[in-house]
Amino acid sequence: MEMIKLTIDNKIVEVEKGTTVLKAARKVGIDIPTLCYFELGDMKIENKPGGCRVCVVEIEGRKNLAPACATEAMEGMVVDTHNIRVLNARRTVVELMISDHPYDCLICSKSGNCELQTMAQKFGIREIPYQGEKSTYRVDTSPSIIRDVDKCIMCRRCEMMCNDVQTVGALSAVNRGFTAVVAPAFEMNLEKSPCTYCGQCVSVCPTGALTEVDHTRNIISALADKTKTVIVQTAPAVRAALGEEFGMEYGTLVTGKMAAALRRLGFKYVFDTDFAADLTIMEEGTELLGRLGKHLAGDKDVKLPILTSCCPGWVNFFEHNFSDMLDIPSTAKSPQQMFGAIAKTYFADKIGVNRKDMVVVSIMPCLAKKYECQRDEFKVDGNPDVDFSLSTRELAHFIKQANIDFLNLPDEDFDHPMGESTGAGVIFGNTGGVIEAACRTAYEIHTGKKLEKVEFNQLRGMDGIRSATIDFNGLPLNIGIAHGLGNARKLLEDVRDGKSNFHAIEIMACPGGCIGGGGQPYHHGDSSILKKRAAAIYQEDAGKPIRKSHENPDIIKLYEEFLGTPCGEKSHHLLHTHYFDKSNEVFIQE
Amino acid sequence: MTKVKSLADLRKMKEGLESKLNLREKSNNPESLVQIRVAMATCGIASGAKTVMEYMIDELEKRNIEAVVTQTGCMGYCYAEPTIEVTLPNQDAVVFGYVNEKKANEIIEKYIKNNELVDGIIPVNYETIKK
Amino acid sequence: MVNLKLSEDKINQIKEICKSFNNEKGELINVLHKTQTMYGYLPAEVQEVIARELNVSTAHVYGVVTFYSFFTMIPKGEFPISICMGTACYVRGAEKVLDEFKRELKIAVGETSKDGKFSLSCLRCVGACGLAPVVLVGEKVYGRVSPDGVKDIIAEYKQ
Amino acid sequence: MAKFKMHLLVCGGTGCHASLSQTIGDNLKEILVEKGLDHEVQVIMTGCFGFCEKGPIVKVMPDNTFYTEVKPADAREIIEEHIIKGRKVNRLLYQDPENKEHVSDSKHMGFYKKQIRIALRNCGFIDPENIDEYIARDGYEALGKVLTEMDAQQTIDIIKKSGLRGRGGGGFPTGLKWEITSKSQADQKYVVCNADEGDPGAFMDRSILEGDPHSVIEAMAICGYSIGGTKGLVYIRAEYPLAITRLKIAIAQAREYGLLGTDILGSGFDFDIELRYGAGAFVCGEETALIHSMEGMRGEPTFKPPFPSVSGYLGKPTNVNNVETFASIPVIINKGADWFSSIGSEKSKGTKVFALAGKINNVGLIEVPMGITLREIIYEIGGGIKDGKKFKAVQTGGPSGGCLTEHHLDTPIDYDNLIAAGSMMGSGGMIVMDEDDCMVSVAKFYLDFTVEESCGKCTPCRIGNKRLYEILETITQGKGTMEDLQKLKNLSYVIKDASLCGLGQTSPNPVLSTLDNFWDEYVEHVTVKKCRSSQCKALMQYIIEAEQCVGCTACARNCPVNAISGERKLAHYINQDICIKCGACMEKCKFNAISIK
Repeated sequence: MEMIKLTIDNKIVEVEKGTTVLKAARKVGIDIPTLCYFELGDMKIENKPGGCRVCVVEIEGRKNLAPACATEAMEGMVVDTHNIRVLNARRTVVELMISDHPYDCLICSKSGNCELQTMAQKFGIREIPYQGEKSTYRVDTSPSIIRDVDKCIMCRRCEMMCNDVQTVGALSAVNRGFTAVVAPAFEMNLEKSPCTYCGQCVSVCPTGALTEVDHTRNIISALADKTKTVIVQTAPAVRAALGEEFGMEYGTLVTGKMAAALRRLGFKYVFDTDFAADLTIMEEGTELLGRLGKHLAGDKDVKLPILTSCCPGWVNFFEHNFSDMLDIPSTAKSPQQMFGAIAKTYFADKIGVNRKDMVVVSIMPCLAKKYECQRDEFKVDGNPDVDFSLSTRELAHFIKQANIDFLNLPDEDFDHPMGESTGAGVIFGNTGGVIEAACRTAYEIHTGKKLEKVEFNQLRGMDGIRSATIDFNGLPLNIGIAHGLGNARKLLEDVRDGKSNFHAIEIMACPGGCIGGGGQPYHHGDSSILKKRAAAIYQEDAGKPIRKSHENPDIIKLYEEFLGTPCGEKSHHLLHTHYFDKSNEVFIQE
Repeated sequence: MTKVKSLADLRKMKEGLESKLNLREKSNNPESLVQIRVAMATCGIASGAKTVMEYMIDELEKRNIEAVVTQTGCMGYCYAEPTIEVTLPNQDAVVFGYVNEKKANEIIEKYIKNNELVDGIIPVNYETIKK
Repeated sequence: MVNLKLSEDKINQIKEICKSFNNEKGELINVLHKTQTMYGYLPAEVQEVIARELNVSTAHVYGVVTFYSFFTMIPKGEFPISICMGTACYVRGAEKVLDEFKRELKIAVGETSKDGKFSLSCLRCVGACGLAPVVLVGEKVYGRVSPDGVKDIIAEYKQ
Repeated sequence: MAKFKMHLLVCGGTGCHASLSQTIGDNLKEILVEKGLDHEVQVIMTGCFGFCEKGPIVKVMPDNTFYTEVKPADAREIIEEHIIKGRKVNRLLYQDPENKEHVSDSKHMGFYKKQIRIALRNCGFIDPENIDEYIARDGYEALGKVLTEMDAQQTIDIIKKSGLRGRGGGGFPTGLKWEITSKSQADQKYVVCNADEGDPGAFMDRSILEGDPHSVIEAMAICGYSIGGTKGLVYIRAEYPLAITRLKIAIAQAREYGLLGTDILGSGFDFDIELRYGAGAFVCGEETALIHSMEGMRGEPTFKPPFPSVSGYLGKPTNVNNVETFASIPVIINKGADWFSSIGSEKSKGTKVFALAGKINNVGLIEVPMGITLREIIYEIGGGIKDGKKFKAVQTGGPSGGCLTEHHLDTPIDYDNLIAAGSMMGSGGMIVMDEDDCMVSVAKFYLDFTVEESCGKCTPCRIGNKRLYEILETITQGKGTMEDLQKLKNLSYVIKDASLCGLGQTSPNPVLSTLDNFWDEYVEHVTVKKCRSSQCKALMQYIIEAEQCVGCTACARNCPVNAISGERKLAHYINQDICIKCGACMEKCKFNAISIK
């Protein structure tokens, strides 16, 4: 690789040709503030429209200031990152942004995590010299996401995520000049757009323009209602990230403290979605083997590959974009919904509570789950299986609100019976985890042999699209994995074109899987955080005494006492679902 | 329409087309050319000015003389119609009266080609013509 | 297909337009031009169809439509009136002419009169600076328009 | 073929077209048929003559008579008097504004005297819809020469040596641009002609495309050969229907003759041209924005480098030049680099086309050698300021440029001098302003344009220009302070320094140059709340002169807001706090007692 030398703030820096000035500066510890720039290096995600102009620097011999994020470092370049000219421009740019931004920091849900706020603090901005017209847009509330576009600074990160990474195409820059803003077509409600609620726009938004719908208050009311039995389930990825909100090291597992905190918040039963994940494996694994067997036997009506269906963002995506292939995904419900269905039947019976008096809350790393639990097919007589879904971030706020000293909580266990889980359930939180968990079970059931090594390392990693062939005792099983909907689209288009030879594909809407979900603590573009969370998940798996779903004793008991056999009649009724053609669901303005 | 196949073709084509624009080309720079004005008011036309003009245009071209032939109004010498005014480069204009094709031929051959004066010059006050 | 409030005929016409540009994404602007020439404006339904045909998101089409001032989602009046706001026209009093039109028609720029007869818009230089200030009604050009002349121009089309 | 003895050239440029020149042409033809002269006299619709102020123009060849402000009804008189009887129609001749004499030959008009027509060489001379006429004027000779006698580098060298610089505004050396593109390696390269002329008040590109479309086509093919590209795209404003039609005809004719297509002139070189339409976005004049627009996207610029010469349309090396630049190319090839560089100033060679407009007698399109002074343009070509008013400023470069004043009248005009004077060449709009123009309002006018046309991608341009506009608005409302003037300056500098593209980087120029040159006027607006040109309505005061007022009460009765008080038969008084400055009182006063202060 060709190396070049340049001078930044009198320091000589040697970098590879093609490196930007920003990265060259960071290499020698010179911090250049950025706002629109966004990078998730390991996912090959980069946003550098060069639009905010906060990162401008002076380059000798150039007439104008140059954006460090988009300027390639050149041999012999002399860069000054903080002289008066640069600082004045930077400050003025931030002042201008704030001049078209509401001053409601005190009550903004992004307060403390807002990058514009940080910038204003950093520059010590105490007054705005340029006053004038402010943008006013109506606030758009969807089941999962709130758009408060007055706070949009046109960094275009959400647009990049929605289009380039996720290929959802719900958002685009619209209008121009002062009125330019990012919005769905016809500035209609997100709910009417092809939005999948994956929440990646929210997780990259530097300000409070895109945030989640907060359900904390509904839960407080439920908890205060003496007639209600409020139970909670927590998804695998939550435990690997919640600690971040309390200043803990990235990748710290807080499973025990989380259970303790939930109990102190007043939840009657603290359960684990991992239990439902194990249940999912039982159903989905059985379905896989069934379809595989029929397919191999030459039944042309049975299609392969089978697609995982536990990610609601992904379900929304294929309902919108691949409505011609609705028979391909597994019919198994997601763990959240399986949990709800079992909680409000099996468990409710067990403790003698009417389903109407039971409130099921889920803690999810995800925003699409908020929408999923409100879908009509997951309700019985209007009563949803899962009543409310909170994001990891909302839970952290809730804990802080309740004055719970999270750091000093003791570790506690989940309740039984729906708190028992295996390592297979935990790894659902990582990309590749669901399919790995399925392989652990399917292998043993299909071959009748015991797995010597439960880790399938060939299924792990952060590449957007991965594939592996697993030897099922002579049967080579081709497995595909995609995370990020853009990658999913590529795999699915191959399937549609008949170019795919996969037997099973795991898809997660969010880059990294659930650990990078739209409801997780903000990572501000630091992809090392995602890696640490992933490592924590695998660490929890490794530490579990039982690591295969079909060995979970409470799952075995559930089938014995209640469900019968996987994919049996009762399962079919409670644990499986069907999909809708949403390609028709396009809103036309009057 | 046939395609132009080479630069040589293009140039040949151009030669053929040039004449169509000659009229405009020349009149853009009349000072350097022979200028001939034919009086074409009612009296002139009645006495055959039009024929003379056509003759001049055709003959000058045949004889490869770069000239601009224009028409003008009555020059005031109605008694001597058809009249033409010839201006050679850098010379004063000369007006000839009673011009017919024969006379025109003489004017071209003698005056225009060799700057020899011929019969029939009308002594004039040029101011009146210039207007 | 989408449930559109468009006749089958219209949808087919739009499809034909897209097809004439090989359903190429890159031809979006040409497609929009041609469609707008046909319908006079680009309502949401039409944009939906175009998005589908060119295989781009509707948000993208809308983003493009709202970027270019030539495209409109509001039907123009029977006689669209445009006032040139080029510099030459401006210094020769185009603003006053515009004000007079606003007053006479009781509409703002970008609006269409209630009877659907007139709509008012501003144009960038039409290049007839010699005639400044310039007003266009449809394709007809009125040069050296004074505020006093505004009534007469409107009257021409009032019947 | 009929041999015509006379040609009637009728201007078909947009300005004249708007004044019914087509009807004039039709009438002329009809009457010629009626008189049986249609085989002797030919009527030709041409491109713009440039003298738009006096349009429509009809030129009679060969006697070089230049008729101005012709109306369709004048056709009969022109034919019956001039063509048949040989008497010029005096009333249609141009009248010299000074000695009031009728001038029939355009060469003797001040408007044309100082002009050198290179880019406009064929405009108003040939029929733009007839390729034969273009060929007769050495058309496609340059392409032929290049294809058969020269290699790419030799061609580039001629352009480099000629010193031709981009006529679209920036003034980047054209030959160098070609060279960079030619050196970029790729399987396909593109030649793009930027015809998205968007400066309000500039229309030179349109006139060239309307008057001489083949010159652009020929030049694009030459460029393609030089850079190694076989595809050309013209990005043209949809608002230019006439130019689009003519260009389409020209492309079809060139294809028919094999001057576009495969194996052009037997050289083995292929080249063809497609049209792409702009849709009303000024920023698309910026080359990266233009390219995105051609790709069917929002016309937002991207940061350079990479330059289009390296990565442009569809990611391929793309050479973007504007219309006027291209139109100059064939002549340079034919007449040589030395000939071209002998015209103009030291660093700016050749000629520049300007659209002269505003408060000037001769509005029109002019082509002058670089290095000519403003004085020559305004007073000799432009015939001075309209209505004998006092010259105040001339704005060049449109929304990216600035205002030049009396002090600059004798500055030779070229790229570098204009930038040094705080303006820029831009595409060539030149708007003359007189004492009645308020410079704060002029700056506001341009900022209004920029705010309207900003793409919104970068903060300084999106919000900064809006704030600049608002401050200017405050000042013209009479609510400005000295501090506002300081804010204007700081904000302008930051917008210039930190904006993403050329549009933003130059958008504060109208503010900065008026602040520099008309500081007093700004100060007057904010301190004594006075607009010396009486343009700022809020700063105007209607005053009743007590001596003249007879107390008829007409004003008070007509005031819509009851701002006027006074006893009958006694002098009246206007309460300035209530007055909305509608002017109704002044209109009604029969005694001229009311004036604007």
